[in-house]
Amino acid sequence: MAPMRNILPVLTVIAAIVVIWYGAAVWLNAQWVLDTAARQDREVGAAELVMETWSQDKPQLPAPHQVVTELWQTTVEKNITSKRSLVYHAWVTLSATLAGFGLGTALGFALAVGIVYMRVMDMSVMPWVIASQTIPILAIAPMIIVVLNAMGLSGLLPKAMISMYLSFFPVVVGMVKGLRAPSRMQLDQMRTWNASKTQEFFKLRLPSSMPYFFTSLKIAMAASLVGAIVGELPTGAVAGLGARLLAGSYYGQTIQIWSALFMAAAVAAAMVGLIGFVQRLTLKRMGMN
Amino acid sequence: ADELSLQLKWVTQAQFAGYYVAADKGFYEEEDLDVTIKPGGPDIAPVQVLLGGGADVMVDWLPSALAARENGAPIVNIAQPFKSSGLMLTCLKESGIESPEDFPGHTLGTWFFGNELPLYSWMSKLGYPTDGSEGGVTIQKINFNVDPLLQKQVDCATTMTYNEYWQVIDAGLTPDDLVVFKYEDEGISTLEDGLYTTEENLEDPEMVDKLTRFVRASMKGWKYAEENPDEAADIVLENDATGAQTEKHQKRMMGEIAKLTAGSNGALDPADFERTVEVLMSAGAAPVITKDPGDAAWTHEITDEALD
Amino acid sequence: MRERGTDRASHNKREHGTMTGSAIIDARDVSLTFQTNDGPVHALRDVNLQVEKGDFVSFIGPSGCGKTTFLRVMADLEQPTGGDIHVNGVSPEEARRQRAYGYVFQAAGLYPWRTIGGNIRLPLEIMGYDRSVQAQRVKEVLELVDLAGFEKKYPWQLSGGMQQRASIARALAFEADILLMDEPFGALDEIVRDHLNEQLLALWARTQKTICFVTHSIPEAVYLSTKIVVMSPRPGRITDVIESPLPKERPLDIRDTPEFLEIAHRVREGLRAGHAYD
Amino acid sequence: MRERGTDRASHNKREHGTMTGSAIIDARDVSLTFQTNDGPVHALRDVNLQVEKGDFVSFIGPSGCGKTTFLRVMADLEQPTGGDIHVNGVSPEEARRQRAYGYVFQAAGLYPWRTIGGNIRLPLEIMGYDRSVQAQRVKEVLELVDLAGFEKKYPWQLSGGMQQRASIARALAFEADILLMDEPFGALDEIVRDHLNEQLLALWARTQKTICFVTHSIPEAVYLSTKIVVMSPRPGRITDVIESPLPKERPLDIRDTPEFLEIAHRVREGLRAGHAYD
Amino acid sequence: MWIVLGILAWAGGWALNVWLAGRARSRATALAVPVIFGLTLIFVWEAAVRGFGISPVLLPPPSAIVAEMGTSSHILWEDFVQTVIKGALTGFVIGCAAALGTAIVVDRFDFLRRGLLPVGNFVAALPIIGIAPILVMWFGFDWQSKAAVVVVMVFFPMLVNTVEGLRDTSAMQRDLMRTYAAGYWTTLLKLRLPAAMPFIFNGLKLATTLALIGAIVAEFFGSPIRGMGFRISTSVGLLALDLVWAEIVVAAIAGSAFYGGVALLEKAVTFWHPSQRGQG
Ligand SMILES: Nc1ncnc2c1ncn2[C@@H]1O[C@H](COP(=O)(O)OP(=O)(O)OP(=O)(O)O)[C@@H](O)[C@H]1O
Ligand SMILES: Nc1ncnc2c1ncn2[C@@H]1O[C@H](COP(=O)(O)OP(=O)(O)OP(=O)(O)O)[C@@H](O)[C@H]1O
Ligand SMILES: Cc1ncc(C[n+]2csc(CCO)c2C)c(N)n1
Ligand SMILES: [Mg+2]
Ligand SMILES: [Mg+2]
Repeated sequence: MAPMRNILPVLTVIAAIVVIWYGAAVWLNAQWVLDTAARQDREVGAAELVMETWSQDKPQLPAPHQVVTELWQTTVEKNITSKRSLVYHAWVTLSATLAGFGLGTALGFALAVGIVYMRVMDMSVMPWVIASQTIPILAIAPMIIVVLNAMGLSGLLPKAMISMYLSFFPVVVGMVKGLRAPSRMQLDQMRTWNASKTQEFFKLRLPSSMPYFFTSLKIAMAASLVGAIVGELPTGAVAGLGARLLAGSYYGQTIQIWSALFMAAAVAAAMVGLIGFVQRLTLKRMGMN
Repeated sequence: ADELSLQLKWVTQAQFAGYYVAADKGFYEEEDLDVTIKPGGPDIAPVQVLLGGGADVMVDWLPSALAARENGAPIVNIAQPFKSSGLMLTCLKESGIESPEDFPGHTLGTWFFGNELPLYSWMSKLGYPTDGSEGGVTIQKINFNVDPLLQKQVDCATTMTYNEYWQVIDAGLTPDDLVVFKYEDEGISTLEDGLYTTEENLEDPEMVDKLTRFVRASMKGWKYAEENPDEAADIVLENDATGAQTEKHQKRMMGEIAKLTAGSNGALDPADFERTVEVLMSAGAAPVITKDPGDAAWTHEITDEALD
Repeated sequence: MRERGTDRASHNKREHGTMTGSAIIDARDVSLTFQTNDGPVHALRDVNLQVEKGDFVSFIGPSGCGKTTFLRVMADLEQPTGGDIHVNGVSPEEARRQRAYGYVFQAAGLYPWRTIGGNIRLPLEIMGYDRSVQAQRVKEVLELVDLAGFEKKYPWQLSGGMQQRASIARALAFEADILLMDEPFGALDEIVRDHLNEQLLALWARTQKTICFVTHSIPEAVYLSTKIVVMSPRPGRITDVIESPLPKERPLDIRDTPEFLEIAHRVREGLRAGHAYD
Repeated sequence: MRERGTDRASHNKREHGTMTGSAIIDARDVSLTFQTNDGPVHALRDVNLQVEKGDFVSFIGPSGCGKTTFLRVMADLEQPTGGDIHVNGVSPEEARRQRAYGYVFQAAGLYPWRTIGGNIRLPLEIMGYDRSVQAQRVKEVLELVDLAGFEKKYPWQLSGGMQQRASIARALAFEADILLMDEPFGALDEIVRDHLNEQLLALWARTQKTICFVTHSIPEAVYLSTKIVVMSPRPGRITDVIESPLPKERPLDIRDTPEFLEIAHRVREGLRAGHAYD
Repeated sequence: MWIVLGILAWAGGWALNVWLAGRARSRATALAVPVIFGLTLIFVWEAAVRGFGISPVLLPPPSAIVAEMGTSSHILWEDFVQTVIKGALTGFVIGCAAALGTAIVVDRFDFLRRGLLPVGNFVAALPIIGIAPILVMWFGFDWQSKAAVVVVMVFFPMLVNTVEGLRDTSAMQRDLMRTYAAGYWTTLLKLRLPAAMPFIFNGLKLATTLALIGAIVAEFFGSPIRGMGFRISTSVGLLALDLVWAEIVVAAIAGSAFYGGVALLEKAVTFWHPSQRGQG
C-alpha cells in the first residue's frame, strides 16, 4: 500500500538484473563475435569483445540498452498510427485483450454463480472446466480462428474469444471460492431474516467475494493478454504484439522480439496496476483494508 | 465487383508480389474483381481456411496440398505461377561438408509440414539412415528461421533462395563460408507456390469464371513484378502490416523470386507434378502420401480459359 | 433416531404443555442426531418444552450439551431428526418466513464491509422498512446498547465487547416476536454485564417479547428469567425446568435475597448433576 | 510519550518495590503508546508493579484497559515505549530466551494441523525434551484439565470450552517459572470453572510458580489471588493493588466468608470507578 | 436427424444429472455426474459433426479421434514420455522446488521481498510464447529447454503463493512461538510451513496446468522429432486432425490426472483447513 517504501528495493533488484543481463549478453554473444573475427582473420581484445557483444545486430541476447533504444525508437520516435510504432501494435493487442477480458470475466462470473447456486452445475461442470485448461491453447487457437472465420466472425472477435478462453478460468475458480466465503453463521443470519436468494447474493455473497474477485481479475487480465497474443499468431501476422513477435522470429530480430516482449509485460503490468487501483478504491469504500 | 479472397501461405513478402502488384495496379479491378489478400504464417494452415470458407483460393505448396488431399480435403491445383523450387540446404563450410558424401554424422535441420519429405527422399536415395545411427544423419525439425544454423545447433538447414539464405548472409557470413545444395539440382525438387481451390468451387460455373479472371489478373501481376522488381518490392512493403520488413531485403527477394516464376505461364506442367509425387512417395519412413493422387488433384480448366 | 416417551418426567411435562393452549414455542420429543465421520452425535434427545408468550427463558448447561443446537432448531436453522416443534402454532420454517426471529449468535458476526450503522440497518433493508424508519430504529437501538456515536465506525475499529453489543442492537432493531440470544454477554466484564442485564429487562418489560437466552452464568440466568431450563449433555436433554417466583420488577440487589439464592442453588445443583466431578 | 513520576501513588509503590529485592517482575513507570492512523492510543501509562516469586496476581479491569497489553509487555511480545521492566532481574527478552514463560492466550490458538496431543507436545519438542518425557507430560496435563482420551482428536473436533482447556494444558506441560494466563476460563460454565480453579490452585501450591492471571470475574480473582491488580482505561493505569489476606489453603466455600466478600466489594468499587455508568 | 438426436441427448443427460445431484451426495454420484456430463458433451459433438456435415479437416468427430488413438497408440506414448515425463514433470519439480527455496529466502529478507516481488510480477507477465523461443535458443532442442520453459512458467505463481502462505500465520500463533523462544528455523518448520500448505497447494495446482501447457507450447518453437507439441504443430500442417485431437485428448487426460493427483495430496496434507473440512 505504500509504494514509496518499495522503490529502493525494487531499484536494487532491477540494478542487479541489469548487471547480470549485461554479463549474460557477453557470455552468450561472445561465440559469435569470436567466429566472425576468426573468419575475418582479426584479433579481438577483451574490451573490444565486450563492446561487440553489446552491439550486435542480431544477438542471441540483446543488451539492455539495445532493447531500451529499440523501445524508444518504436514508441516515442514513431507516429503512433504508423505500422512501425510499437504503441500501435500494443493498442491492437490491448483492444483484443480488453474485449476478451470482459467476455471472460462475464462468463466466469456467470459460471461461478451457477456453480454456487446449482448443485448439478457444481458437480458436473467444474471437472470439465479444469480439463479445458489443460488443452494447449496454442494448438487449438488456429482451429478456433478458422471455425469462427467460417462462421463469418473475423477481426477482433476471434482473438477476444481465445482471450476469453484463457481468462474465464481464474474468474470461475476465484469467484466460486469468494461466493462461498461467507461463514455458516453469516448465511444463517440471512436465513433468520428470511432474506431472498437475491438479497443473500447482493448483500452477503457478493460483498464477501470482493477480495477474491479482484485477485481473480488480476490473473485473468494477464491471461487475457497471453490469449490475445496467441490469437494474433494464426490470424496471419497482421498487426499486434503477437504478430510483432512472430515477424521478429522469422527474421531473427532478437532486439525486436525483446522489445515486443517488454511492451507486452508493460501493458500487462499497467492493466493489473489499474485493477489494483480500482480494488483499493472499492475496498476502501467498503471499509476493508 | 465480384468479391474473392486469397489466403497466402506465408506473411506478406515479395514471395507473393504478383498478387499485391495485381491488386495495387488495378489488374483485379480491370477484371471486375474485388480481391482480399490474407497473409499467412506458421500457425495458419491455408487448407483449413479454404475449407472453412475463410477464403476462395489459396497459395500452397504441392507436398502439403497433397497431404491434405489424402486426409480428406478435396482441393485442386488450378494454376502454378512458380516453375522451379527455391528450396535448398545450406551448410556451414566449417562443419566439413563439401558434398553429399560428407553428410553422415551431421545434423540436418529442416522445416516440417511436408517440407521434410524431399530431404528424406534424398537421404534414402543416398542410402543414409535418418535415425542418427552410425553412418547416417540426424534430422532435426527447425522453425522458420536461420537461428539454429547461426548458433551451430545444426550443420545444415533448409533455406529459400529468396529469403532465409540472405538472412544468413545478413547475419555476417559470406557465401564462402557456406555450401548450398539446391533441391532443383539434386533432383528432389517439388512444386511450390501454386493456386488451389475446392472441388466444390470448380463445380460452380460462376465461381469458375471468377477464378479464371483472378488467375488471368494474377499472372499479369506476376509478369509485371518480374519486369519491375523494385516497384513490386515497394508495393509489398506498402502492404506489410507488421512493419517488420526492410526494403533491402524485399528488393533482393523480388529478384530471386523472379527467377522462380520465370519459366511459368501459370499453367501446371504435368511432368513437374509427377516428379513431385514420385519424390514424396519415395521418402521412406513416414510418407505423408501413400497413394498416387492421380490427375484429379490438378486441372487445366482455369488456366486454359485464362491464358488462351 | 426417534425415541418416544420412555421418560416419565418428559411425559409429564408434555401433558402440562398440552393444557396451556397459548404456548408460543411448543417442542415435543424433539431429537437431533448429527451424522459425522466418527458416527452419530446425539445433540438433542426427547426434548419437551413449552414457552408462553412473554416468557424469558434461560438455557444453562455444560459446554456441548446442545443449547445452541436447540436454539437453531427453533429458528429453523437445523431440522430435528425426530419429534415436532411448533412456533406460534406453525412450523419453525413458516415462523421464519413471517420474520418472527431476532437471533444474536454466539459470536458477533458483523459484516466487515458495513459500518456499525450499516450492519444494524441490514435486516431492516431486507425486510423492506422505510428509509426514515430505518434511520430512526438504528439511532434508537444504538442508544440502547450505549453505542451512540459509533454508527459510522467499522467493526474492526471496536473492541470485542462493543462488537457484541452492536450485534445485540442488530437483533433488536426490527420487530421480532421472539428473541433468541446465544451467550450474548460472554466477553463483557461484570459491570457492563450488569448494566446490559438491566437494559434487557427494561426492554422486555416494555415490548412483551418472548426471549430465549443462553448463558453460563447462574446469577445472570436467575436474575433475568421467568423460566430456567437446565440441560445435560450426551445426549442433550432437559433435566430441570424452574419457574421463577421472582417478581417482574427486579432491581439489581434482588440478587442478595434468599429466594434468589435458593433458585441459584437449585440451578447449581442441576448443573452439577450434569458434570462428571463428584 | 514517556511521563515520569508525576503521580504520587505510583511513586510510593515504586519505593515499596525497591525495598523487596526478590521481585520476580519489576515494572517501573512502564508506558506503551500504539501509533495508529487515528493518532496515538495510550494503552499503558506509568504502570508500576512488583510481583514476588510465588505470587498469584490477578488483573481485572474494563475491556480495553490494557490488561492483555501488560501481559504482552511482560512476555516481551510488545516493547514498552517508556519505563523499565525486569523479569528475574533480567530483561523480558532475556527471560523469554531462558524460556521462563508459559502463556495462555485469550483465544485458544491451537494449531489446526496438530492433534490435541501434538499441540501440547509442541513446546516440549521445541525445548528438546526426551520423547518418553514428552509422552509422560502430555498424559499428565491432559488428565489435569479433564481431557484424557482426547489426545488424538483435532482441535475443531472439540467444543470451544475443551479447546480452551487444551491450550491451558499446553502452557502447563513444560517447566515455566511464570505462567501468564489471559482470561483462560472465559468460555466455561461455572462448574467446570470452579473445578479448574481448584486444580490451578493445587498446581500453584505444589510448584511454586508465579502466576499472572487476567479475568472478568470478581469472585474468581478474589478466590485465586494473593494480589489483585485493578486497572482503568484510557490511558491504561493501575488504580488499586489489593494484597489478599486469605490463607493459601482455600476451599471453595471460602467464598462465603466475610473477608472474601469484603475484598470482592473493594474490587467491585475499584472496577466501577473505571466505568462511565453512574 | 443427428441434430435432433444431439439435442435429445443433451436434454436427457442434463435431466439425469439434475436427478442424480438431487440425491444424497456419495462417492458414486460425485463421479457419475461429471462423467455423464462429459459423455453428453461428446455425443453432442459427434452429432453436430455428422448433422452439420463438418469437414474432418476442420473438426473430426470423437469416433474418429478414438479410432486414431487406437492406431497411433505407440506414437502417443512416445510423445507422452517426451513431453510429460521428461519436459513437464522435470520442469515442474525443479520450478516448484526453486520457488519454494526462493520464497523462504525472500521471506527471510524483507528487502528482497519488497524488491523481488514487484519485479517478479512484471517478469511473470512476459508472455510464454515470447520466452519459449529464447529458451529453446539457449537450452537446445531437447527436453531440457521444455523443462526450462516450465520452470519459468511455474516459478512465479508458486513463489507468490508460497510467500503469501508463509505470511499467513496469525499474530497469536507467532507470539506463541516467541514465548517458547523458538528460533527462526523451528518456527519455519513447526508453524509457518504447515500454515502455508493451503497456499502452497494452490500454487501447485496452478502449476500443474501451467506445466503441461508450457511443455507442449515450448515444443512449437523447436523440438526433436517427437513430443506432443511437435506432433500437434506438424500434424496441423498436414491436416491430420485426428492425430492432433488424439494428442489433445491425451494432454487433457494427463493434465486432469496430474491436477487430480495434486488435489488428492492436498486433501491429505491440508485436511485441517476449513475449505477442506467444509465438504464432508
Ligand atoms: N454441525 C455439527 N456437526 C456435528 N456435531 C455437531 C454439530 N453442531 C454441534 N454438534 C455437536 O452437538 C453437540 C451440541 O452442540 P451445541 O453447539 O448445541 O452445544 P452448546 O450447548 O451450545 O455448547 P457451548 O456452551 O459450548 O456453546 C456438541 O457435542 C457438538 O459437538
Ligand atoms: N496492536 C494495537 N494497535 C493499536 N491499538 C491497540 C493494539 N493492541 C491493543 N490496542 C489498544 O490498546 C488498548 C488496550 O488493549 P488490550 O488488548 O490490552 O485491552 P484488554 O484490557 O486486554 O481488554 P479485553 O478485556 O477486551 O481483553 C485498547 O484500547 C486497544 O484498542
Ligand atoms: C505448411 C507450411 N507452412 C510454412 C511453410 C514455410 N514457408 C512457406 S513459404 C515460406 C517463405 C520462406 O521465406 C516459408 C518459410 C511451409 N513450407 N509449409
Ligand atoms: Mg453454544
Ligand atoms: Mg485482553
